[in-house]
Amino acid sequence: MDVLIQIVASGLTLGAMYAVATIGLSLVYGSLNMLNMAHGAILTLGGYICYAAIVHAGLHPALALLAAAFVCALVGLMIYFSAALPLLRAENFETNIFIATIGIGSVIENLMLKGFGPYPIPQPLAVDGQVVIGNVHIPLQNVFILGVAIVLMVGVAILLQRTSAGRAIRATSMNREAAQLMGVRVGRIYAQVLALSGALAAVSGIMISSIATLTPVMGGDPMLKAFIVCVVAGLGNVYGAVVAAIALGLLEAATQYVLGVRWSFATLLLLVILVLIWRPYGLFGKQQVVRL
Amino acid sequence: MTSIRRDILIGLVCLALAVALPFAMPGRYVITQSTLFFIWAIVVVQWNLVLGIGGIFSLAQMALFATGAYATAMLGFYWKVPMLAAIPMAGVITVAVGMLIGLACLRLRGPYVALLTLAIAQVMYVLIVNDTDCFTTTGGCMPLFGGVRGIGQFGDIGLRALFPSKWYVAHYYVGLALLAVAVTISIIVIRGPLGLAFRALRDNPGYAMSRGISRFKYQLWIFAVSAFFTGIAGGFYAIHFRVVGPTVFSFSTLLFLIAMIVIGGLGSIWGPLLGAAVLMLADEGMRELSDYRNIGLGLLLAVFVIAWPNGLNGWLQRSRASRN
Amino acid sequence: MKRSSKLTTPNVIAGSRRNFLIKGGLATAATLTGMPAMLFSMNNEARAEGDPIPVGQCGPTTDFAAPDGIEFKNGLTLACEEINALGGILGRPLEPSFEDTAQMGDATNVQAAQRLVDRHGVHAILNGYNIGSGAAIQEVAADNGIIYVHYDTTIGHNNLVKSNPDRYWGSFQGDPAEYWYGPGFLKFLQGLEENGEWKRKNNKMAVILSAGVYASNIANAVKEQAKSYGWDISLFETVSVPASEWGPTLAKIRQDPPAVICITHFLPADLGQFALQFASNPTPSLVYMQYGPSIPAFRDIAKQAANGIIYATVVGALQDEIGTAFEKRYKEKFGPNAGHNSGAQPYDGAYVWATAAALAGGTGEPGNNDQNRKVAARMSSMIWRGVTGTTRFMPLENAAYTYPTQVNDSSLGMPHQFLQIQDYTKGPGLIAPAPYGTTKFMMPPWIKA
Amino acid sequence: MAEATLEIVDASAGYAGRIVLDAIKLSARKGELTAIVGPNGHGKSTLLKAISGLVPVTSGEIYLDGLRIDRLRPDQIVERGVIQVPQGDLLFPAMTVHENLLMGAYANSDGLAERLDFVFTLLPKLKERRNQTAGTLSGGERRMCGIGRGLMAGGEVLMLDEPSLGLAPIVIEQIYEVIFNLRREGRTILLVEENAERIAEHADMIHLLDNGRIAWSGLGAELMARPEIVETYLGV
Repeated sequence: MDVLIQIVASGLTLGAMYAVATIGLSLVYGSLNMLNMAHGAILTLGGYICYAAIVHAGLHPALALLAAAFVCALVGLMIYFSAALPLLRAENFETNIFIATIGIGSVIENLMLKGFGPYPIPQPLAVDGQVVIGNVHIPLQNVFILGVAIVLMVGVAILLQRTSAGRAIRATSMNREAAQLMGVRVGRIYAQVLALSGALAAVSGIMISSIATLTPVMGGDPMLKAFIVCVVAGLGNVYGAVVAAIALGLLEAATQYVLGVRWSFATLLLLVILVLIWRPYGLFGKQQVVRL
Repeated sequence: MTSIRRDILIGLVCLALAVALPFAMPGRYVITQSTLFFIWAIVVVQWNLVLGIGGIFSLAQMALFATGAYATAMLGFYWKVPMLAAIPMAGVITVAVGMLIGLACLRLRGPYVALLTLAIAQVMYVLIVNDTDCFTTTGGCMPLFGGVRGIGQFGDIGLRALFPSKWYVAHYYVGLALLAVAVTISIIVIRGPLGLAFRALRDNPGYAMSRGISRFKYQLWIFAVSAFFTGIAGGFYAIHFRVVGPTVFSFSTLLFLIAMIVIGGLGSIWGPLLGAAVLMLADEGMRELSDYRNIGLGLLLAVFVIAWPNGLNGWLQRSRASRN
Repeated sequence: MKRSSKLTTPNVIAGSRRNFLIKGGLATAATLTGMPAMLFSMNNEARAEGDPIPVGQCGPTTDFAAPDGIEFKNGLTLACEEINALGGILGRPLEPSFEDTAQMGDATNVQAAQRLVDRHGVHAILNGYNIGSGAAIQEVAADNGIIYVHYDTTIGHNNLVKSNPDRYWGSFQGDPAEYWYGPGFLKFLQGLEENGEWKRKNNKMAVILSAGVYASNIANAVKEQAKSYGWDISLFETVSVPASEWGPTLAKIRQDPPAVICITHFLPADLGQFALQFASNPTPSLVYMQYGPSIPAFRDIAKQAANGIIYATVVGALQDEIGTAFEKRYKEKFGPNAGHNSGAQPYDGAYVWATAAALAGGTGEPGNNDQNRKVAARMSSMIWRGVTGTTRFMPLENAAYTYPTQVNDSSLGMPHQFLQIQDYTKGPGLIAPAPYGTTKFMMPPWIKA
Repeated sequence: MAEATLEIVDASAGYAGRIVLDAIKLSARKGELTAIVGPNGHGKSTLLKAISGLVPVTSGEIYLDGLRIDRLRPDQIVERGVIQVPQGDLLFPAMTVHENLLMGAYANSDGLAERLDFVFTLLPKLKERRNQTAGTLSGGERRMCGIGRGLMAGGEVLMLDEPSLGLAPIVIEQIYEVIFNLRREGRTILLVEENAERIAEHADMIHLLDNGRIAWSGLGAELMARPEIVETYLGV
């Protein structure tokens, strides 16, 4: 029983970490058909900004979180104006933006290496304490992350479903030209989406670093997992992504216990391959890449 | 001048320059780096066939390269196959793997292909790296695929023994010859019926289908053709470095190579070669920046793509067209 | 040579060399009473003003091992500055160049090393570690007839050199192979039991490793010899990197609590998380971790959970006169958080090589096998007491002896140090082996007597 | 005759170096139904896209109530009340009918409730289907939804791009009934249609577009009286 509780707890923690990393990525893909390879670096940057704001600037953790979200939103905007906007006018947007964001991600990552050094740093924004279920001790931090993932998901869902701006984002993702004919200023929507995904990345970076600690390269793994989640869910499907993230987290924890840790990642990847071959547009995807 | 004649002319000029290089600049560093350039150029020229001509966003090319390298090394290590036989055998094995990957990708489009092929490459990597059980214990614990340490001591093509102090020059010419063949194949594919079929499929899929041009058949063909030389290049890489490790799957190498194609110009004949040359020179030049090297490289990558979204080749063609 | 890093005069040496002798201060006294005095006297009043000698280092200055890679670079930089202040090698100053090996695959390592030779014509490559087979850069050294000193800490080196000593004469492993961590650890446990400092509750030992030559070789060495020390391996689990969520692994441990948990995975951030997650519901087990706890960041992350954790290193700066003086100089130059233990590796390696080269009458450029063979011969015959203890190379294997597992005389082998974090706000205590130990073993707070 | 609402003066437009429209001159007058007819591929849709700002106007001008609009962004043009119902059914397939209609009012949400009522009265089918995903509607329903969405914008000028394309005859009749009703209510409508016969008698003005040029203009009723033109250009 304890083992089961432990696996579920670990699975939910992993799933929550993947989910927070995925939301921003999925949103950007959904609305711009853009695989943002700088997502991992932005996420890490968010973690570092939060750390610096608390430790060096002495800000309250809540303010630090806002500061990180703000800075990363700016980075998102910068990516829009410097890369996405010029590339949207040319052919081969999908491949070009893929390469361009790889370059941008590498710049951000190496600037962090210069600025914050290579040593792992603990994330000061963390919740102390634990809850005990059976004989299993679950750090409150993990529960906190799961909560944040759910809040973010619900927040993004409300934004997308219930607000006019959110509808415009969805409309743009479904049909750019038709959205323009409704009077949607597509450029502004793209800028908003990239800014929003930057802010989401910052929050997820803070959450992930509170468990995995801050290093300049820490974003790579969550980004890879986020891609996997996106594929399983269907690219650009935000709800599907959260559900898939948590399911994959649970699967990973179970594989780690049953088969051994070293097989867990390979199992995830094999699952992705099977899903893609069996359901080419993801478990929750439709024939066309239709989001939400 | 017809385009095919122009291609032959450019090819011969480049070849002549490359043949002369070891005489003009005999420094070892230039030679060994050029050999590496040949190896990567073979890969990008073949990758370009899938990516640029086939329009399939496949990231499996490095996995195919690794397949060739591992097959060569393992044939030599476990079965003592002479390297001159092992490398072509590795090419054939790579073709088989390439066609399997092609089959898996058939129903997918765009970024899903990218993610599927990446997942396949990652599975291969993870399975090799996480294998810590000893398969044999000759020369220490050795997992089946060599684990993290990789496979070494599997043999040589004999050029080191033949030219003890100048073996690297010999390898240079081997690499050059392989590249020349690979480029010839790529010209034949692009200008020939396979290229035509893909152009038809891209420009007017309905019409192409009605004329009996089946995506299925051509997609498999292009995977097979590009896999063969990529596998051979992998084998040569193994020989050249004497060791094959899981770093051939490294994501950064993969990104570096795909950047070559995109920067050079997707789908063109000379673009990927040009891109490979530009990026390898940039990579070399950025070493002068030491700590700022990766920042410089990243900036360069982004700036190139944003400034010339059709690749250097597209840009050159356009500027020539506007002059005429 | 724009790429070679600019060396500054180290602050231990003010102005001329004469000043250095007279008012060198505390650090200088330590430096000059030790082996560096020998190099200094051989240089015989020469000033390091001749043609520079290019030396190189390829190490992971970016990517996941960057914390160590940057310290390796610092270590060699400091060594070169000091050696140059002592007159270089017979009057020729050292000029280091660095190449990044990032993720340290064999191919990358070989290319980086080859580039050092081809571009900079280095006479020696003085590395920290590069994860990989640990048996690839030796080929470059052999092909080019130069000296290669590294701290890869792998049995692969010993096997390679043994297989063809006539080819690999120039390659030296400055520390003992990782293999010795295995028997050394078991011997350490035996010592604790014999001294009555700790008693096993059962015979079970859990071994947790990660993919990689280093971690898996150590784990396999422990597994191989465990029986003869009366241990049963109850869990042998390979984790994949990064490992931030330890729940499933801890569940297995808690289901069947072992007396000892031996973790040979070594990334400090992951180990910090293990400590935290273990501490929330500990089993009465002694916890040993490989390497990671030596990085200060480990203590920052694990906080109280770090107290009681044991780790070991076969190569680390000692907490003695020479070691602490080095630590002081190092931190003055590179900041209070700099990891002098990693920097100590190429630092000692550089001194061993430079001294041997001076004894041999100078270094050789690539291709000058004759001169470099002389240097190698001197290195093989030297017993060098540096900041990490004694460096003495095993004949035909060109790797350092380890004390006490391999030799029982502390002056003839590099100490296999066992350290324990007893108060996470301070540095660790060296608890074994004698005579280097500075603190006594403390029962971890989670084990009730 | 009422004053011109939308006026196109010698406008040329096209995509990257290829001119599709060549010096087009026409106007749509307030409260009238202006039709543009002509064979497929001769620039009818491009004309509407150029008016909406989706295709750049390379020379010439476009005016709305005397104010120049051809240099504006698509969203600014919509804001000024020039609304296009695009060809086919460029609905937002994963949104409900209701959400699609709300998107129609994105640029101008004043009096949303009344407009929604108006659309539901005009197109009662949409009310039934309001919570259904647009992607699951039938062809005719989708077209209705597209028109309803255009009406939600409450614009000055409604431009419809081949609203009958690909529909069954009976559905086409329903659609045109709606459009002609709108005309009777006094809306300004610019309609693109391939089949001239279908609309000739209802249109106030007809322009025949051939190869990117206006080949003939006249009153709606006139066209059918000129069989030689119908034969030459429309191949009926």
